[in-house]
Amino acid sequence: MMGGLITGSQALAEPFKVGVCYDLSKAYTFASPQVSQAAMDLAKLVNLKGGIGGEPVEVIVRDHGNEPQRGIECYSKLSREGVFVFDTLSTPVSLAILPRAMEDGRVLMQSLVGRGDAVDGTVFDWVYPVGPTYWGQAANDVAYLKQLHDGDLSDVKVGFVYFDYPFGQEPIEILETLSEKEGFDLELYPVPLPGSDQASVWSKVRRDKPDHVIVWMLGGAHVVASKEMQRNRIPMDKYISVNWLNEVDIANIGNEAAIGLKRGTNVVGGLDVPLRQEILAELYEKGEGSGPLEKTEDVFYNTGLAMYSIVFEAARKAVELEGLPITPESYKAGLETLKDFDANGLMAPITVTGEDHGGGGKTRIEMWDGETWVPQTDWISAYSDVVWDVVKESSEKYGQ
Amino acid sequence: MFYRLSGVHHADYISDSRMFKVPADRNLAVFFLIIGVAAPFIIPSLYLNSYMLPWLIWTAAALGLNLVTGWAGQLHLGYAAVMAVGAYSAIHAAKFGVPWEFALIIGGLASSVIGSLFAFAALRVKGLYLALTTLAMQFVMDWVLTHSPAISGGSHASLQSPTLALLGQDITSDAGYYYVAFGWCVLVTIFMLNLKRTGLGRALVAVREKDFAAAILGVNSFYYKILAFATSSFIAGVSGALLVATFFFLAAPEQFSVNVSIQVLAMVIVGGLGSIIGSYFGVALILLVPGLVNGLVAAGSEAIGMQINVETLAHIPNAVYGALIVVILLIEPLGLGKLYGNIREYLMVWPFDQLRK
Amino acid sequence: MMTNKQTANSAGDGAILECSGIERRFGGIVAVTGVDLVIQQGEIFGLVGPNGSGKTTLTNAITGFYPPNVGTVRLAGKDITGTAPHKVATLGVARTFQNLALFNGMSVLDNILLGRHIHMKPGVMRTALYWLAAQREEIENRKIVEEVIEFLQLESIRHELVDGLPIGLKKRVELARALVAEPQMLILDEPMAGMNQEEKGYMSRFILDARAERGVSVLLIEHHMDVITGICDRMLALNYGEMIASGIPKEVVKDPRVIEAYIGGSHG
Amino acid sequence: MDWIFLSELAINGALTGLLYSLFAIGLVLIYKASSVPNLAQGGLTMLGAYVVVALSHDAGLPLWLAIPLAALFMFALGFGIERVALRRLAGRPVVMILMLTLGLDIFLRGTTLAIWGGTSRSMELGVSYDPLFLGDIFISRIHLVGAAVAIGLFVAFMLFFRSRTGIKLRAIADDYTASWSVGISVERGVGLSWALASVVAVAAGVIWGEVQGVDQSLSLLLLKGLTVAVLGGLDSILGAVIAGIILGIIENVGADFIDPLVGGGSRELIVAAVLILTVMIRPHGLFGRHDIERV
Amino acid sequence: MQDKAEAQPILSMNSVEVLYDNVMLAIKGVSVQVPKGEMIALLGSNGAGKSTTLKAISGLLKAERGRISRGEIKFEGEDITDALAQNRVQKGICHVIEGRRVFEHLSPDENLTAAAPTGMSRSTLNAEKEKIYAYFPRLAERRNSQAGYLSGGEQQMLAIGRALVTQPKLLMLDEPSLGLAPFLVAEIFGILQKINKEEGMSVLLVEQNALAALEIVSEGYLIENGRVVMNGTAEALKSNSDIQEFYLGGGEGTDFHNVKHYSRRKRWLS
Ligand SMILES: Nc1ncnc2c1ncn2[C@@H]1O[C@H](COP(=O)(O)OP(=O)(O)OP(=O)(O)O)[C@@H](O)[C@H]1O
Ligand SMILES: Nc1ncnc2c1ncn2[C@@H]1O[C@H](COP(=O)(O)OP(=O)(O)OP(=O)(O)O)[C@@H](O)[C@H]1O
Ligand SMILES: CC(C)C[C@H](N)C(=O)O
Ligand SMILES: [Mg+2]
Ligand SMILES: [Mg+2]
Repeated sequence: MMGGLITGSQALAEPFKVGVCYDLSKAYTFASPQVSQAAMDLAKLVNLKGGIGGEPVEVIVRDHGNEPQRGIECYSKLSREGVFVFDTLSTPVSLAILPRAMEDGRVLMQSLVGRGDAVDGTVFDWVYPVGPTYWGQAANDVAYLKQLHDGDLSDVKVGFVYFDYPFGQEPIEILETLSEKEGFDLELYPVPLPGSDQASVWSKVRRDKPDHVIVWMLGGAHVVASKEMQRNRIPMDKYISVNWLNEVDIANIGNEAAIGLKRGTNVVGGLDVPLRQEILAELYEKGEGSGPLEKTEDVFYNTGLAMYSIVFEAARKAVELEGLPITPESYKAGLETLKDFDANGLMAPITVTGEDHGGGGKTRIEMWDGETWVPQTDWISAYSDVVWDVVKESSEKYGQ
Repeated sequence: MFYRLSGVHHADYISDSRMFKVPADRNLAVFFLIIGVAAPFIIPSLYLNSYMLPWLIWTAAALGLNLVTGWAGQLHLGYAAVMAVGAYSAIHAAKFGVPWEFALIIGGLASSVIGSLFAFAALRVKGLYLALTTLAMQFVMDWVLTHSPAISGGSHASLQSPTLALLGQDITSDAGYYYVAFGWCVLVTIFMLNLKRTGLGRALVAVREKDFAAAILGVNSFYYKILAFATSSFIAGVSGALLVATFFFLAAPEQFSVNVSIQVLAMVIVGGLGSIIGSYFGVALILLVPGLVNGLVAAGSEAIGMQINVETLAHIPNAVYGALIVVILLIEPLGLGKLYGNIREYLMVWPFDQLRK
Repeated sequence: MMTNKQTANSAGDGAILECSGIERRFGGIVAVTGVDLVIQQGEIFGLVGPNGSGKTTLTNAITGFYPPNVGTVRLAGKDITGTAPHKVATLGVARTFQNLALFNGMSVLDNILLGRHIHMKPGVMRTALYWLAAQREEIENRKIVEEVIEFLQLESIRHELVDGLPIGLKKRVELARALVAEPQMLILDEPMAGMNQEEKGYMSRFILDARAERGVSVLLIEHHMDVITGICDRMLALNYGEMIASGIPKEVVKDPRVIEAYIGGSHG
Repeated sequence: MDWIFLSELAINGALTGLLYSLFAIGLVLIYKASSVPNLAQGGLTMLGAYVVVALSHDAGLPLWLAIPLAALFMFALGFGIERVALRRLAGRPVVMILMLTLGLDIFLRGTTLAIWGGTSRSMELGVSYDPLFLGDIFISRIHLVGAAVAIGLFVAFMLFFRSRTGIKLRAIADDYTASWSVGISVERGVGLSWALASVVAVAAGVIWGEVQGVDQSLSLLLLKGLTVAVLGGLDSILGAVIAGIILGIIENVGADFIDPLVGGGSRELIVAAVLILTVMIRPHGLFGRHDIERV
Repeated sequence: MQDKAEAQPILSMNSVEVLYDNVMLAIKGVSVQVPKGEMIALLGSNGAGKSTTLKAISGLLKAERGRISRGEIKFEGEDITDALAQNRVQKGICHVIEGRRVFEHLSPDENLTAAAPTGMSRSTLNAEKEKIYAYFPRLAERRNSQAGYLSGGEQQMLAIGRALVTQPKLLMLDEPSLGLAPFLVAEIFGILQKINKEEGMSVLLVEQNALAALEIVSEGYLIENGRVVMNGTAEALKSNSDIQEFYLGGGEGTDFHNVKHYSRRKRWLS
């Protein structure tokens, strides 16, 4: 509390703060360091350029070890210090904070995590899962398959390999609905956590011969999967991953071995994204980066840039709309005026409205060609009617 | 000087079996009770709600586990699962329209029933074998939770808790939540204090130490083991339900996962098996230290202006936390409760400690 | 004080414990076989035999730890063969153990109070509502316990942990714990092992007084033959699980089979 | 019924199971030598793997050198752990030591990750991932290698426990004080068992590191390893091996039957059920020693 | 007595004080000398501190959170007050602890192997074992069964045998007769005497069975309340009237029916 009273001109400028309560020590460390590093870098960049409305921004990074309890602790502590925008990068923690954020009127960003039905802004007024939900992402994968098979999926067999807990189970409902609608066969292959033993799963996949496998796993489990696929001689190009697959995984699978592998994503992968280049030039070349350089060579870094571009852009809009200081309400308003925002070509353009807090849920499918990711589709958001049916059905139950 | 034994005589058996035989202990207990009641007026709501409240509820829960592990001597690694049973049953009951008073009891009873199943394992196996069996049961519960949307609340596996209401009063304020937690913790504590001086407590310890010797005294170890599990599970169930109703506001499987089971056991052991005051300390340590160390390390690295990699920064508190558990056990294997006891004993003779044998 | 003669008379009241044809095996080992034994009300009955001859096994068969494979056990005329130990206790049998079975983590007082377990009704509700439901019972039982504490001269160590006590005192505490249960039948498995002459004397005194004042019957296992001959009314000798002699102690110890199997030639 | 497929599941299950045994042997070693449950084996395994990667990948040593060096380091660490931590708790109730090793596990994990970070790394043993055919059955080479290592360790430790040192370790597990009284150095014995278990951790870390990558999920092997060890009987090396095989087969084949019935992954359920049932029927696992209790 | 004092005693313990848990003073300045090749007995009532004395000599106190807070212990002239237990065994002190704690899950044969010093060759070990089996033929019969299931007497023999494998120069036994049948007591004492004679091994014996003990030892100490209160040759002790009353009893002559209800004060208690 005393720490807030810094001397000089800064004392006047109460910075716009974002609470970055992440799992930096447990299961999600395959992604959280990159994302948080991106957040810190971006904040520095924004400050270099004069901040927002002339005031600096600050990201406060804390570890919650993926424990709801500690997540709440982080949230309460920071919100007392005046933070009203939070992100958790963890479904369990996001769920734990959600009731409080709703109650206290704090903005809970939850890109790529948390409950998918929170895109329904009419129910979850303080929750912003900007970016794709897992439901939308799965639907887009199906749309891609449909495009691949010239609009007819009736003879196609799709396997769904997933972590057998809520994160992996989530898309099942949508996939089942779409399998009925489009007439493809759906086979489910649950993988028990932590995914280090997948031998029987892939033996089964080999025997069932699906045309494609959609995979909802994280980190090292992709590598295990790829090895099992090699053993079973299942070609890599059948593999369509959820967005949580990165360059580290590719390296561990082997650049060559990974050729043909696909993933759905809401950000542009690769090193030559303009925003990243700018950060490299402004920060890393001057030794001002917030972490090791190699962490920026990772799609999750781009993911982080995308998430926080949105966070800061909304703040900018808020200042435009209602001036300083930014309040939770003005920030909310700022968020809801985002329109076709793509952070300078970094990600799928998003448009957030009072009803749709998801921003449209666009993703695209990319393929690894041995060196880089090659887009296979445009930014799409398919079957949005089906997805919204599920969303509405689920969000209606909230608050009862 | 504050603790005095001389001059304290118990002239009759009632006074000799008081909860706190040393007046200073009694005064201390009263003092903390008063602080507890006054807390909402003197403690900022942040601390009240994100530290005091979970601390009290977890203490109640830990005392329940202490009953089965500390008193009855059964290693239990599935305690969080039992808490989950209580939480989910109570919430479903409350959602169904059952008044919260009864919903909590339903939660407790449901936990009792499931918890007693754990006891059947305890009748056959001991020690680490039992620990692993209870762990397996925890896995079964986890599995059931993550695979039955009807119980766990849809595809997100999150179940919202209806607003807590007790005695016809909606409870929504921070102070309200706190008092509920405080009340429950005091109740459980009193129960445990009474346990120390009644036949039930003695019978449980007897079963723990030598079941054959207990048997020849007429103690049915079968019955008492089940009773221990049932009672502790009841406490677990209500604590789990209260945790959700006053703290999480929604129930999710991660709140009751294996890690949590291990954590509660750690609270009990670090606090001291069979020690009531120890459980208070143990919970405080296990629950609050990671966050504290986290903050300290963050503040420290900011203060010295060093740019430490966020990742390294996040892992250091874990290392410290692990080391702390190790160090405490090395200093006093009987846990923080014993450590406190040593200090108390020291004070009891201070400043006349030279006179000891 | 009762004299020897009176005891013998009171022994006529009828059998308190009757074992007939007891056999107990462990895997291939026959630990006890064909043992018949009758203990009269108020009698002190000695049981001797070399190590591993089945003395402890026999008491375990009686108290239900290792129910006999063959044979019956009757307590005051009632068949209790194979009854679980905790039920046997409620029927009025108390015992001590050869290797001590005290609860080390508890005070002497709590250990002895546990002996009153069968006379109390501990429960969860009673514990929760201590002041309403349990206090009176606790106090009442405490009084009985204090009598025995006084009887066995344990006042000064009442609140001490059992753990640090010397063996002799531990054995006394265990005896106290057995006595407070107010049993009809008391089984003592080597209560005087590791005691010197003086302490043996005290222990014998306590056993005799317990019989005199409380009317218990005693089954006493001992390797100290002077104690057996000194205080037992009758005795039985086992070898390899079988009875080799029984009767009045002074006569049994002269039995050549007992001397050969148990006492040894140079007994002095 | 597709017998070929079933056999493939069974064989691969058995091989995976042996990899769990590889881990479990570390637990059994310590339990057999000091009656102490070691919950830090997960942390040790993870550390072992990281050290190998640090030596080979970061420091550029060849694997054949990096692995023995890492084993040496871990061997010393095992002794160190006894020296610093376990010695003080010798003879205390099991729960306390249980907690101590758990704290140790948290500490080891925290330290390892603070040094090397959480990013998954690869082991690069160079074992090919082309399938190996046994008729129509596809077998994984690395699993075969791991299974061979497990069997090798099994044989080595079976012989070890018959040797004089091995007998001394078993004596220590029975009674610390009696061991001291005849001049057995309990400290050195317990230290040795930790040192050996730490070396086993390197073996497990290398093989599992190759199978799943080197990251913190290596420490999660603890739960499976404990299950295998308990199932086999905590102090039986043979038990650990057999239980590994049995569990591997049951979870692979069983899941194939039961998954469709329950509409979801049932492996954990099967494992839990097998464990509960076995222990209920045989309270000391399949081959564990029985307590000698004489009233 | 006098010539013995001139020869250096194999063990000499001077004014040793032992604290348990840093508070409980169990022995208060005990001094004991064991002359080389002699058998010495320590007598005393329950809790007097006999076992503590032995543990102080063998270094087993630490297992029970006890420590020597004063005094010194010399073995063959060398100060061993702070030596580790295993080093003392190497030097030649072996302690057969109270309660026949054999390694239950090992066979008798493995029990003997476990006690073998690290450097002992296989053939020496086998020879030692055969010697022990010759002393205790019963053990030989059961050499491969589980030690935990041996009878009490057999376990006691095993415990002594196990100590002999360490080839001690000083053997200390803590109540070897506890719970043993009379003829076994005689047998074990006979063997002890034989070993003492044949191998010249010094023996320090703690016994409650004073009658039997004083028959075979040359000298005895009486410990009460943590202090040595009497010391003398076996004959001298046997003829002391207090010892007769409190330790020897009249054999079968004691009339337990006439034991008094109050305790007579022992004269040597301060
Ligand atoms: N639980 C058991 N399992 C296997 N064998 C047993 C068991 N209990 C006793 N025995 C065996 O039964 C026989 C009789 O033993 P018991 O303990 O009854 O002898 P005892 O007469 O009491 O001897 P002691 O005087 O040494 O106490 C012995 O051979 C013993 O090894
Ligand atoms: N581990 C311990 N902790 C605390 N006090 C102890 C411990 N061991 C022994 N004592 C105490 O030290 C004193 C001496 O005990 P010790 O065992 O040496 O007696 P002893 O002469 O061998 O008696 P006994 O005939 O019962 O074996 C006793 O008062 C006992 O209570
Ligand atoms: C960081 C991510 C892997 C988060 C994950 N999708 C979750 O459900 O929490
Ligand atoms: Mg016996
Ligand atoms: Mg002793």
